[in-house]
Amino acid sequence: MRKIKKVLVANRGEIAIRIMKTLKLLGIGAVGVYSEADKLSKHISYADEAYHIGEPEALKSYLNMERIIDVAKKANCDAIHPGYGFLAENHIFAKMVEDNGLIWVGPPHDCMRNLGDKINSRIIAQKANIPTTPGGTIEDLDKAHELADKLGYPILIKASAGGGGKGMRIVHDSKDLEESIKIARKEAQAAFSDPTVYIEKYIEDAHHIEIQFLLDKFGNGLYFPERECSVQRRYQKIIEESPSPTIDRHTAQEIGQAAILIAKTAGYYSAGTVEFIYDKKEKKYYFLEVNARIQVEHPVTEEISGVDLVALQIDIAEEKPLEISQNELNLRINGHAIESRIYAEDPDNNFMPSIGKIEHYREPTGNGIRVDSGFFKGSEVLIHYDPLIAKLIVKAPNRTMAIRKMYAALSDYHIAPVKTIIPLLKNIFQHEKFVNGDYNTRFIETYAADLFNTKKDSKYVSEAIVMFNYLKHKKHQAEVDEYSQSLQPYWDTIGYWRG
Amino acid sequence: MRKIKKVLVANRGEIAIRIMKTLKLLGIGAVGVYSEADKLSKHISYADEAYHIGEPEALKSYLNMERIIDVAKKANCDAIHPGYGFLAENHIFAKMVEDNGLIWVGPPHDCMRNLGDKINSRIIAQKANIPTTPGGTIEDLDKAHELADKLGYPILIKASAGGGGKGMRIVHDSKDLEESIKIARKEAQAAFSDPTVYIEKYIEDAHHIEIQFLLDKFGNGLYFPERECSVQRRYQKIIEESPSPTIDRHTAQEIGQAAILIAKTAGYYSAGTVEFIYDKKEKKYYFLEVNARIQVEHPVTEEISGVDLVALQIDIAEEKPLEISQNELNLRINGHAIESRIYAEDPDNNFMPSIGKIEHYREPTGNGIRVDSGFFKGSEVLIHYDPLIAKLIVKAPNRTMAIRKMYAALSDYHIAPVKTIIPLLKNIFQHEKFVNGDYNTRFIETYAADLFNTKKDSKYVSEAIVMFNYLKHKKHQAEVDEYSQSLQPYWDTIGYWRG
Amino acid sequence: MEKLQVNGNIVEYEISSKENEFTITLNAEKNTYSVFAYGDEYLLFNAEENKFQVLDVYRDKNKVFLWAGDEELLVEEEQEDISAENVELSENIIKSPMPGIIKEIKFEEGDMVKKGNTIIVLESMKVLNELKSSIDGVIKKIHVSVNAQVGPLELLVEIDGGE
Amino acid sequence: MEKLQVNGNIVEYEISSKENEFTITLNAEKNTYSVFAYGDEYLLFNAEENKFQVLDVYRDKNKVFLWAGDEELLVEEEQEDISAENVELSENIIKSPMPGIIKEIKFEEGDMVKKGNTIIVLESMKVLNELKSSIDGVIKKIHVSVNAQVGPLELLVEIDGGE
Repeated sequence: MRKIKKVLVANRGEIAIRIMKTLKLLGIGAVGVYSEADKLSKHISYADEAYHIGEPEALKSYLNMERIIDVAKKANCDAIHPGYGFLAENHIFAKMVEDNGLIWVGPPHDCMRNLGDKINSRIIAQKANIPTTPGGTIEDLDKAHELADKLGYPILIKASAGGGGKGMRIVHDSKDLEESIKIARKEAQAAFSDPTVYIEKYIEDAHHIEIQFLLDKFGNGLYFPERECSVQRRYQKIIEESPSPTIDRHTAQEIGQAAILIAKTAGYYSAGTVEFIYDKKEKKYYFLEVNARIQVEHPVTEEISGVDLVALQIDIAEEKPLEISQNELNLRINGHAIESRIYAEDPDNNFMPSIGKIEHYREPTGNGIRVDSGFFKGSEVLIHYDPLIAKLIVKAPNRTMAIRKMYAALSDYHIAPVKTIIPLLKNIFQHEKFVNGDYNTRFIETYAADLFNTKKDSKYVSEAIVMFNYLKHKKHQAEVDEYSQSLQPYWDTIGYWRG
Repeated sequence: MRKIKKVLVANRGEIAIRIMKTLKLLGIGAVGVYSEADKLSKHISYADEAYHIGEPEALKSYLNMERIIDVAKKANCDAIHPGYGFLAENHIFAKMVEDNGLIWVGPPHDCMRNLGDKINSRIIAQKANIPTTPGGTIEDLDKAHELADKLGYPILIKASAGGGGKGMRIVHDSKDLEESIKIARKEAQAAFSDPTVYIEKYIEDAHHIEIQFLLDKFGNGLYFPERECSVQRRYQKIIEESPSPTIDRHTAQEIGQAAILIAKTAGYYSAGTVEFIYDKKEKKYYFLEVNARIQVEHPVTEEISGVDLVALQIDIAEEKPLEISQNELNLRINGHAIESRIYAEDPDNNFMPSIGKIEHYREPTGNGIRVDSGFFKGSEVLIHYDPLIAKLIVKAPNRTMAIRKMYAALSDYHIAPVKTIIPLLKNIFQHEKFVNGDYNTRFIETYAADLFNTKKDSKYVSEAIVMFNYLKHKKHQAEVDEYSQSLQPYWDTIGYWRG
Repeated sequence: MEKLQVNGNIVEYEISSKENEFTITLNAEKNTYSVFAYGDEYLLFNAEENKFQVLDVYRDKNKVFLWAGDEELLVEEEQEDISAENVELSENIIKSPMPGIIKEIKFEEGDMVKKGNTIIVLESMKVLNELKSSIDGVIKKIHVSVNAQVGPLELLVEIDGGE
Repeated sequence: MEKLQVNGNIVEYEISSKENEFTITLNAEKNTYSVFAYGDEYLLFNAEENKFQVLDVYRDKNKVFLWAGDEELLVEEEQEDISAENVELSENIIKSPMPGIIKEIKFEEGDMVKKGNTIIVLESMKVLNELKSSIDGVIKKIHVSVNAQVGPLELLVEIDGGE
């Protein structure tokens, strides 16, 4: 065992805040970093100390490995927590951290290297006798055509170093294969500095099911109830829920045990997630990849289990053993949790990112409503980073109540003038298919007609017009008031202001 | 089984809101009521419909039984939920509700009558072989002196119809006995329309331990882990936590089973709480009273168990059986929860209520932080009602983390210019004795010197002065800006405002 | 009659007010609302029907965003619809659909292109977006170079349709 | 030197400013802070020490309430201490310590009372409060009657101490 006293959080936005909050609860010092563009961003106020690390461009700040390690040493940190994104799955950085005598709050770097390569991680899963999706590597274009033909179109091209849909392409026709591989390679290069891509069978009734797990350094493992993350746009999740409405408890247990097996085979410790594709028609699951980091959607698991995953990451990094058994964990699970990702994107305009200043910002509050946010009134949605404003998580005794709570909470989430996907999310939580738990990864495209551009008649037209006129009046009145007030400036009677 | 479709919530403030929120999650209509003074109070916006029921004085509005039942019938409600306080434990009202063909969301009225009388409830507990505190009724002054002398001073005088410290007096000397009985009788009459008081032994190292329980109409019962509510001022709780740091798990189970036994003996159904006094020195517990209602501090139990107690009250009122077993409940309990009551009182001035308008109001937010509040910016703390602004509840994996989370949340709770007990609460959560779980019902008086009027040197004097000067400057600047803006009123160019 | 756009639809109404009381006639229906400050929001009370509605608002110049119940509404002063004249233009030009960085320009000025050809690859928030030609034609002018950072709706490429 | 009261203590300081930058000298220590809007709060950045502090504020006339870290501060323009002259008076009168309703008046004008005698029972928020005499004396004047509603710090009873 070793004691961590001060942690540098090498991230920004909601995840930096979420990590720092737990550090405070543990009595551990939190050191923040920020780019030039983040000088006034929300996360720095949660740090005990914060350091400027470079230009807005991520490469020159949040991806600047040397600079971050320098800051960690200068600030006398004994550990680095990478959050998700940026350097979180960079095994070179993880090694560099340890070579500099700092603790890496995450899995072993060699394990990260092996799992980070998707092709390699498939081999690890196969070694553990866990099924992987049919597919293979791309040696040359002819072989790629051969493999794609054998699997049958549509097929998927995926980045070997990838994640989050970056570098992923769906190909419907062999004539598009070459161009798609090219684009995917470029995207992969841009996002992960590694152009390797591979081909996978595309499953029609596919469900994205994933298992959060924990492994300590003594071989004790815990798997949590599955999260279903099938509601996606641009191959990126926007809604996650746990438990899944798709699979039964027996399958959940089977997949959970498979996850632990894969992680152990890979020599993993810390928190991680194994992603699976579940073919509902065939009732089969396939290993997809391991996310060797804390995930965006980890709060869903926290809400139904009562654990603090970041605190447990710290425990494991401090070489403490896990304290509860799988059976104890299973029995304490209760209720249903859902997460909505609040992206600054215009859902009615092909999810075009909506850049700019948030002038009006009001978060929902209440029992069982959790908002993990990196923004407040006056924050700028910046071009340089992910347009995730916040994660809205609800917990309720059952799925029906959770969906209603989510719908009410989304209605109470007021953001302007930046556009967000809240209107789309509200439509989803009112959609019969979603409410019935009958959705797969193609949900959004299948029901696009119901979900987008659905302007209903308003119930509040009179009220809205009255309010518009009232505000006009008030504005006018305020000017009159301010004017008369300025004639007798109570506050400034002493008038000693020096410019 | 019967289905409830629309509920009148016969209450105001945070508890009315909390109940209405659950009704919405259950798809049940919520009808609100409000007094003249509450026309613009927060709770009405959570109702689907709201009705004016009379003058500010509670007797003419929230205690106006006929009026409330009239509204319920007019609005086509099929049930009434009383919350806590006001009519919640009024068995006459409960009967009137049922006589009018409405469902009472609470225990049977005859059971309420029996338990509402504290003297009678002691007899019920004794019948169930549960120990009660030594003491007895007051037949005449001589007998009272005799009994008090036998028990030994100090003794307690308590209202038989009472609760919440009203009508309760501690008597240290026999010369004060007569006057104290007189005062207590008056207070009891004022608060409960019943002047009956009785005498109880005063326990020195006393802990207030209580058990939340549920009983359905089929005899199925559940008890929850104990709440410790020993931190009190004026005999009223200000902090509650669960589990208690005072008793061990074996005792908790014993007291839990005792609670169920008493409730069953009384013929109870719905949610309720059995209060006990735990004598730490003697390791003995004594039955105190049954609270035949939902309690202020019920969220503490919800947070560690994941249940929604109001939803379960509705289930029971709908004649559904409880769905989980005691064993399942025991195994799902996890973590630690604490509640702080945010009263509008000046702790440094003998808890004088602080009446007036809340001009600045900022609630803490975050994972595991729950604020059940009846107020917002612009709300008035009114003389007519309880000065409870809100309840701040935190949940964390363990007690240490929960205390730290509470301290941070209290620091983030900003209310002005109305005074609150937040400064006192912060001192408590930093007090070594509280942090070590070493406190009893006399905690606040014992450590008054540490807890009150403790002005520490500020770390932020420079920053505060800079801010003061900045605001002065800004005010001045705003006036100049508004003035120049009023010369070119962009918004009002059309100028068609009609007064 | 006065006019406003509510959620893009033009609404005609009559309104009069006295202090905080507003009487509005809309679709031949007359309602009176009292407006009160309510926390950071507003409460509109319709005494006649004993109905109230809480509204959160944000005013951005001559637009007002409102949130009421489960709805978000946009109220604007009536505006000329200027989109019509842009329709034709959009055929011949490629604008940036969002801010980003030009990662690749696949043609040069003078090159012939077909409808559907990818002309520009724009990276925004780490995703590569292919901007395609919507007509057959010849590249007339390229206004950007590789690695240039562009704002939203910036003119990137002009294509001569040959008409 | 300028003066302010911070948490009741008088503080002397010097300050100068340029745009949003403030230089303050306090106890011979000089610090420069830049002030930024930060959500609904403010952020003060001390570039020299690379330290920042978030402050929430509320201004009530010439008082400012501030919240910084785990502290709540009150900054006021320096005021004359007027409490001294009230001390003596308070001996001879009973004021309502809080708003409430007079439930009982135990004496009449002209009655002799002893220090510690309960004179008035005031009900506030359902709790009965006994207001006692702090001197021996004679009830000079009773300003209220039973069931009267009184505000905070209203004069209820005058007692003649006999000096």
